[in-house]
Amino acid sequence: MELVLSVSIGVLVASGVWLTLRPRTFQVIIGLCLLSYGVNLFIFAMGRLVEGAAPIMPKGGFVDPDVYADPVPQALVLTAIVISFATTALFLVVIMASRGLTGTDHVDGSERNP
Amino acid sequence: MTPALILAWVLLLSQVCLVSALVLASMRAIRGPRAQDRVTGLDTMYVCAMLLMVVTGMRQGTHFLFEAALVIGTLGFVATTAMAKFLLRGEVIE
Amino acid sequence: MTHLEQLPPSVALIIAAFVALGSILTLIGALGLIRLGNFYDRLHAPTLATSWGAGGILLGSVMMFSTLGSRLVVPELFLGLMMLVTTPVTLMVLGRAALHRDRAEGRAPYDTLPLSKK
Amino acid sequence: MSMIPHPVVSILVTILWMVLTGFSTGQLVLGVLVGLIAGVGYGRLATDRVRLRRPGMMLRLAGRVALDIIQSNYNVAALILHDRRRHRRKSGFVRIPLDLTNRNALATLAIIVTSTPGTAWIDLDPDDNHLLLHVFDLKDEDDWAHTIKTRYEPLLMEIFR
Amino acid sequence: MISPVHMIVAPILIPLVSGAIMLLYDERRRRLKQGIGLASCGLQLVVAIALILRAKDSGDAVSLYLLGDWASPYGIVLVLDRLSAVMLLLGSLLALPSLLYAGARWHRNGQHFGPLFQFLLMGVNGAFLTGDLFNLFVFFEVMLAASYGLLLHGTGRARVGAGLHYIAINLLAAMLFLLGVALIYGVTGTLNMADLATRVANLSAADRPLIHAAAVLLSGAFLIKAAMWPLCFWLPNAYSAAAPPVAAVFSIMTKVGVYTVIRLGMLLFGPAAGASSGFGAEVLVVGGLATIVFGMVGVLASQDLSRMTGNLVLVSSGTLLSVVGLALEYQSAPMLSGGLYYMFASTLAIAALFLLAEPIGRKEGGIAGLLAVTAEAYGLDPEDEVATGDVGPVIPGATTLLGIAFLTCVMVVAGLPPFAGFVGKLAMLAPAVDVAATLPFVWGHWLFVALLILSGLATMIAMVRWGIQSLWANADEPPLPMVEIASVMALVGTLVLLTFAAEPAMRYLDRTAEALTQNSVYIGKVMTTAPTGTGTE
Amino acid sequence: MLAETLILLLVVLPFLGAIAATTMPVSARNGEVVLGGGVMLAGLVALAALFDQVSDGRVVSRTIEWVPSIGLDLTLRVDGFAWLMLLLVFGIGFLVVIYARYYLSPADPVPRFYGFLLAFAGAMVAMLISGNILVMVVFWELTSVFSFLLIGYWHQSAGARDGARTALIVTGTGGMALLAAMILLGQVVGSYRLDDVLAAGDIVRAHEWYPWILGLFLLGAFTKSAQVPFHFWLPNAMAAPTPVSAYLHSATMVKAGVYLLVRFSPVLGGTPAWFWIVAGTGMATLILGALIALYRNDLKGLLAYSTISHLGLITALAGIGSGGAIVAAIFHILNHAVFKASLFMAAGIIDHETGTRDMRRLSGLRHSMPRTSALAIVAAAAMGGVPLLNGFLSKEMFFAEAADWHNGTWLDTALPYLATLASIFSIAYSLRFIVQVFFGPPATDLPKEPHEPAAWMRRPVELLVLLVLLVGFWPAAMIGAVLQSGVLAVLGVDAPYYSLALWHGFNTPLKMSLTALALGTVLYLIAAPRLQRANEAPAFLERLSAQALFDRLMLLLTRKWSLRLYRRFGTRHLQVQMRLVVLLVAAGAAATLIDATRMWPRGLFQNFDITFALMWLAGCGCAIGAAVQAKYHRFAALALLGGAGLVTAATFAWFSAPDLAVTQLMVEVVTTVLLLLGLRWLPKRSQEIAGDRSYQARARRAQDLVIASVCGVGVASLAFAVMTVAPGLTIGDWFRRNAYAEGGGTNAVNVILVDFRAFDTLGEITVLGIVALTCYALLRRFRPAPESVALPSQQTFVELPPLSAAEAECEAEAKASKEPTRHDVMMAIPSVIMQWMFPVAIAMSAYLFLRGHDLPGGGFAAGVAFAIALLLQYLATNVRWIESRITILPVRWIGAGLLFAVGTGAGSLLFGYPFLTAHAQYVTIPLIGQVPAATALLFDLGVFAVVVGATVLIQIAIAHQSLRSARLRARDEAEALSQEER
Ligand code: NA
Ligand code: NA
Repeated sequence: MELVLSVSIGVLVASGVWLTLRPRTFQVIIGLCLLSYGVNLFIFAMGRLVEGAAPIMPKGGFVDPDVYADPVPQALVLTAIVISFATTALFLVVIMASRGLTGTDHVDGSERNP
Repeated sequence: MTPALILAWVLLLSQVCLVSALVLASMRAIRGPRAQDRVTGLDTMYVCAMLLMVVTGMRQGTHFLFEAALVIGTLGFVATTAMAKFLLRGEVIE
Repeated sequence: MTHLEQLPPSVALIIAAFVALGSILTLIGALGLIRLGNFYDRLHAPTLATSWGAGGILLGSVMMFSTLGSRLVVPELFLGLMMLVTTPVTLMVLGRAALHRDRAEGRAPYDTLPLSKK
Repeated sequence: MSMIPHPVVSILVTILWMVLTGFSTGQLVLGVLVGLIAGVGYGRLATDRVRLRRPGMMLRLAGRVALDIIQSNYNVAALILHDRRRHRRKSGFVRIPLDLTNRNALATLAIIVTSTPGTAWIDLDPDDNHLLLHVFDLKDEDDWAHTIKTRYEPLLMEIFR
Repeated sequence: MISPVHMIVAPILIPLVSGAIMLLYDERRRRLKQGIGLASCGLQLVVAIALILRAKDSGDAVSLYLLGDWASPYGIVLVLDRLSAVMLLLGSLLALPSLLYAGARWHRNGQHFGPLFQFLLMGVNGAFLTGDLFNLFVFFEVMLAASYGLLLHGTGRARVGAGLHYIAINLLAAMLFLLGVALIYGVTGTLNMADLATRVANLSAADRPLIHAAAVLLSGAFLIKAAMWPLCFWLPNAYSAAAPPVAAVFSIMTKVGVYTVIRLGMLLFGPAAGASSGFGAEVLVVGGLATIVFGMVGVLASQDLSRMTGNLVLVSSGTLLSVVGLALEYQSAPMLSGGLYYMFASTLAIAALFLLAEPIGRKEGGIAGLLAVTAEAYGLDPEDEVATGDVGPVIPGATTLLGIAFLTCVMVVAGLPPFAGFVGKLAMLAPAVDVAATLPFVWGHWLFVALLILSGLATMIAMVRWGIQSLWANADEPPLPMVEIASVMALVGTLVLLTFAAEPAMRYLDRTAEALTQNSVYIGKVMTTAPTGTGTE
Repeated sequence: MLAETLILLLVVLPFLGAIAATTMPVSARNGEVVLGGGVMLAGLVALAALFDQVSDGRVVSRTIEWVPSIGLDLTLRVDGFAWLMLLLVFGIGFLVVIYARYYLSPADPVPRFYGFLLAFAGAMVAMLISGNILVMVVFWELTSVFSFLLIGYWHQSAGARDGARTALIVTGTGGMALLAAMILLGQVVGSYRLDDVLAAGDIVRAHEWYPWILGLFLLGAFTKSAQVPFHFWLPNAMAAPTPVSAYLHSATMVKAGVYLLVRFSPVLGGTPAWFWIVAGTGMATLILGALIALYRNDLKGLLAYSTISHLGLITALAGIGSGGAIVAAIFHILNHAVFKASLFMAAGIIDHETGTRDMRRLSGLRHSMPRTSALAIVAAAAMGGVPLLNGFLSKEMFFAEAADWHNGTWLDTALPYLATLASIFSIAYSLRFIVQVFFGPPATDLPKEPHEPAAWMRRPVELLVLLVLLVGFWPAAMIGAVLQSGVLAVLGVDAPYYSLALWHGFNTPLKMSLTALALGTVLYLIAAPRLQRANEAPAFLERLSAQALFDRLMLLLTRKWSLRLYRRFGTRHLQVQMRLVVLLVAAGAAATLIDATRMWPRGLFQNFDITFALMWLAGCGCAIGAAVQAKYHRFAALALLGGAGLVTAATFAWFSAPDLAVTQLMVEVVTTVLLLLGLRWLPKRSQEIAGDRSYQARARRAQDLVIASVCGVGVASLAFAVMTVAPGLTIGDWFRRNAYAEGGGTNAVNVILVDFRAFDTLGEITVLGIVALTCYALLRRFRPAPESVALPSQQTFVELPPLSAAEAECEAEAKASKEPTRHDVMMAIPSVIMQWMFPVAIAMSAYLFLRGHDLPGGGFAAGVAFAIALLLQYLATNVRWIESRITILPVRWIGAGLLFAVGTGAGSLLFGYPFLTAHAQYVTIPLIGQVPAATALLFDLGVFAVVVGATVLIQIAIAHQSLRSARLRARDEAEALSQEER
């Protein structure tokens, strides 16, 4: 599991990074989305992987923390998801505006001079 | 072989089936060739993932994954429908 | 003792049957998605998964959790209904879009031509 | 605007709520509340009242559809698995004239047709109310027209009258 | 009666509430919104002063606020110490004049200026106050999100182009931040900065490299914000493209980056950090010095004031980063206090220069020129109003006033006596030489001394050249609304005040710096403060 | 006590005067004179009162604290030498104030002039009497600044602007160097107090930093007093009004440099380095200045170079550094100030009355301006060093030192000859000044008819020339005491014996003087005709002009080099910046991890699960597919992104994070719709991008692929390294234990979000709100690219037959009534089902909201669900149709939601608990049973509102663009139609 998830995080991050280094705005935004998947999974992985142990507690009594997944990374990922959603939306609007104002979808607002 | 064991095996196999279905659907999404094929692929991926969550929940004996499945089942179609509408009309909201 | 062992054997077997049916149908649907030759044919493949594919698995789930919790747990039915209702929306729009695109590119399937009434 | 613009919708939502959350008094109260809100929400969008009649017919329809779906599941699954002999199967479009005009009924028909493996609702011609259907295994066009017109349409016309 | 203890959370809540209230009114109620905004900024200033006094008076000068009344390493805590109090004061000192200035015309140049401005302040203040690493991320994002909006305020090609780069880079930075925080949690199991500091000190040898890697990831995020070369190229473009009041208030944002570097650097890698002590100090020194050089070259190479000022931001950042690096490396508090003083002065002056750029530039084209700049924004929408017309009373003798303000600011940023900039530079130079005298072969200090002086020189050369061209070569009096010059003068006045009050300020900052290098008080306070009661029954 | 008050007064008065002066009305010329003169007179009176207390080497001082913690205190310290300099500042200042009254024209804004002048005087005074070497630098720099402002007084003239800029840059640079020198000096001595520094000469000279201190110090002193090669700013500064030249550029400011040399000669002097640099520079300046002065045609230019030359003389004396030399230096500071100020004023009168300062045009002024001529001739003679005038005396002292003092170097041997040579030149230029301006036939083509100036304009000159004569005749009586106290202040017990007598016999200095006088006259006679036509400098100097060098340096510095460097070490390309960020961080992280044992792979295939691996096979395939397709097939990339997101969500579900799965899925849906909405405005890419297959482009892609892979591997191995080691004690344990007991909810994640760490959530929803507002604001002025304005091609292709006239009418009617149009019919049946889903989705939203605290769900999920429900309705029909039925005010939702969340959190303040303290309880309601009633639920309601508002606002803002662009199209069509009609 750990291996598969690590490799997957790596693939997401690598694709994301590769795309964010590209010159077209849409590539960058897709890249940022992929990157945020990778990062979110990374945060999540920091709580270690547990199957069938959602952090939903019994009502009262002794609670053994080790039986449940760590809720902290999950809470962090939730916040991160929301924030990356918001910023993706904003970035999208900005690339729309940039496309409209410059007539190109190059990140620099003008085509690279050969 | 007890029924419980059989069920365990069936659930495992079911997971394998569903994941294989997911992989096949993703192949359609990746290969295309046309945009509508990709959307069909993605739509199927959604269904497979949803069923996978249900089966995983059954295997793990937890019902907490059901919400995730429910969200896919109820609202997941909005994404693919929007894509389809984009293909149909060139814009999602007119 | 796992939760599966808590199930009565007969129930376990029925659940197994439903789940097996559902997942195999789903797999076949996905297989169709890959194997079928044109888009309109492929359009039919996912419905295998959303009709009895999902139905089998969800019924299995209902049985399992109702038995385990010894009370009726049926939200799966809601989910199944939703699958039934929502999947066609995507497929209808998608089929319409495909037809529209094909027509726009002048490669409409011949047998749809009557629609254009020309 | 009335408090309960769409009783049918509100009741259906309440039932769905109960299905979703479990059957208890508390959930019933909540479900009714949610159902009312949902009804009001629907009322803002749809001006025509949703009417459902003849619960018996509804059950008959449901049974018929369930059976049809089971059967076509088998058919289509088989066809997919044996698709190497592709030449024996011919898929294609069928145009079927419909008498149904109620949009809710039409939508229900669309769901039935599309959810059934092997048939896919593509379009409804607004001018002459012809349905364009894609059929996975098209042996006889009239056969499909017949199925729709006899198996589903009359029931739907009764239910959504 | 609400206890004054809650004043610590006020700098976050005041802007949040006032911003939210503004959203309840539509865009036509601009005057009301501006009024709410000014009231909020004024209140923040009052609170900041009160907090400074509190931090000054209280014995150990660290006050804790347990949000939700949860015990310290678990819940989120706000920590008010001398450093955060100073930063809050700086922020509110910038905010009030900038907002006032915006009231002349800029806030009408687009939508939702008022709320965005308040939310920016909320983010900035939150970043200064929070004692929790992830909460810091959240406030960073609040600040950044608002800054995106403010940068794009008024749109136009330049702003959107710069904004695109700014946002892309900051989104990447946010990813780094998240990776870093997550890694820290994964290894240490905590998010509270003080708790983290104690855990870092006791890390096993196997875990330590991971924490260092996390620190590298985090510093990527912070140093982008603090604009360290070579992560700083977005800054001059973005700041010079932004509307003047926006650029002015942005000058606090690089300081947020610097603040986090100081806070986390001193806390996690201070003298008590065991094997991690002084981690990354060399990078800060080298990067800071490189930033000074780059900013200096940029100031010389720039042709217009806002871009020059943008590069001055780099010089200021570079100076601070190298000071922090040197302080981290040699535990030298005096230099740090000088750096803080310099930061205070240079930030205010830079803000004033951003505000000045536009009225002085107006000499060349007048209102028409202003319109030409933003004309591309007015195209499509008939409902869009053109931001001209009523700008309030215009004052005579504009050139003289602008000249005085400009010269004062130049003297501050160049470190020319007698203003605060000089005092700040001196307060860094003397200890730097001091350290260099006691330790042989410390090239970092000598280089720092040389660059500090050279950068002042370059600033003077470039700014004087520009000022002469713009203020002296053109005989026209620019139209200068009272509100605009009043806000500039408020900043200049603050600078003068800072010069006169240099001694109390330096004494306060000396203690600030000492507390930073001796972080046990901070950690102890955070780890021992108990909740007021049980939050639940 | 009185003395201490007086010295404070000396500093404060001019500054107060300056403030008062600037506040006077623009035309208050007389008022300004009274004010300025009053200040100067008061200064003189105070000086007079102080003299007794500083005369025999005593010092009066007083300390005012400024920033003692960094050694900055305003120690005011007056000794004989400072007193002597102050005499110049106030004395000549007094005369200049009066002179300027008549010099300035009524059009000149006098408040600014007098304000700056008095402020300069204040800075100068403060510099002279500051007993703290850092504060000395402070005021030193201030004199530069005020000098800058005064030179630029007539800023309409380009010359004034250039002159001011050059002066500030050169002297300001020197000032910075001086600051560095003083800091080092203070470090070496251990104190910034002047007294301590002056007493620590031996320590300083022995210190390893001495060369640095000396170099920086001299840079400061030389730039200020215009020593070669930094002299060029002074002639340019002549663009200043003449009173300024007379005051700053002859008598006071330029003397600050030599003042400093003399003052610090006991500390830094006496070493070979000092001698060679200071005396060498001084001599070079002396000779070059005199030589160039000879060539200048401009009266003020001549005087400026003469000033440079005389400053060189004083510098040379300081360089020699013997007791006699110091005496001569101090004496010459005084003498030069007196005759040069009078000459400048005279030149100003000539300029004022004739309209020109060009010696080639001036001639025979003795006829029209006899009194002025007489005065100027006497002063010029003193400048040339003619006997019986004050300049002669100090020059003789210099000659004596040059001839008598020895240290055995070649420079020492050459000194007498060089001094004589310089004197020859100075005689020649003085003669040129006298002969060409005042003698010869009266000039005919002057801009103005020359006549004597107003009497009061001449009075200052008269007074100064009187001093020239009096000092020349009775030096000891006139100036002996002052000079003696100055010398004592500098040299203390080492002060030499000297005589101020007129006649010392026919000695070497006199011989040198006479030789110079004779040869100078001869030189003038030979050179005069050529000088009329020559350039303004000797040819070799013209080529080697420091001014040209400076200008070139500035150009290179501020244009070429800086721009080149800036471009070389900076970039404006986003790609490069992103690459740098990634590379730097990756390299830094790699460096820290290089020997991390925990990073070594172990247990690779533990817990390997084939299904999970297969799932990620699909996920990774989608991710890589998206990366490949994003350039040319955006839609495909979008679909594949959805696939990757789906697998991510499934992973969350798999590993016990149902809340994450739910949220991720819903956000996924909204993001997809958003990106689709955006795609509308990024037209389909039908052509290949130019150069996309070029070698460079491929190389860039490959390079980035390597970088990206490194990052991927790095993050993956970090994740693996952490995941495979069990966590220690985390704060998560506490949350798990206390979620129910303390937080009152069973869903620990939700309890964290709305209670334990609700502050994060508050920030998070604020971010969402902010972003929505920004999107909205930006889109209000969105301008689509021209090719995007058109209707999408899908809609221009009509598969249905053209409308008949009647049908078209129906269509128009339908549009007007906001009913679905014929085009909407394509979506007719699907949209019915979508409408059915509205109540269901509302129920879903309620379901997710109510379950949140105990089970997966929560305010955020509910909000997004609700937003999706609305979105679906937009999808089903169109904007106008929906908005005519449902009124949503998303901005208010955001505002209200934020206020609600804050309000809930602030409620606890009323009960004395900190912000966001939650109160949780299960309430038993009849029929329903136990219901969780936590304030956290209310907080979640705020979250819900913000999420709905923000999500809807963003989507709608983008969606509205289609509407706007339709309006735009309609307008364009109407315009095209009306043009056709025309
Ligand atoms: Na679906
Ligand atoms: Na079907």
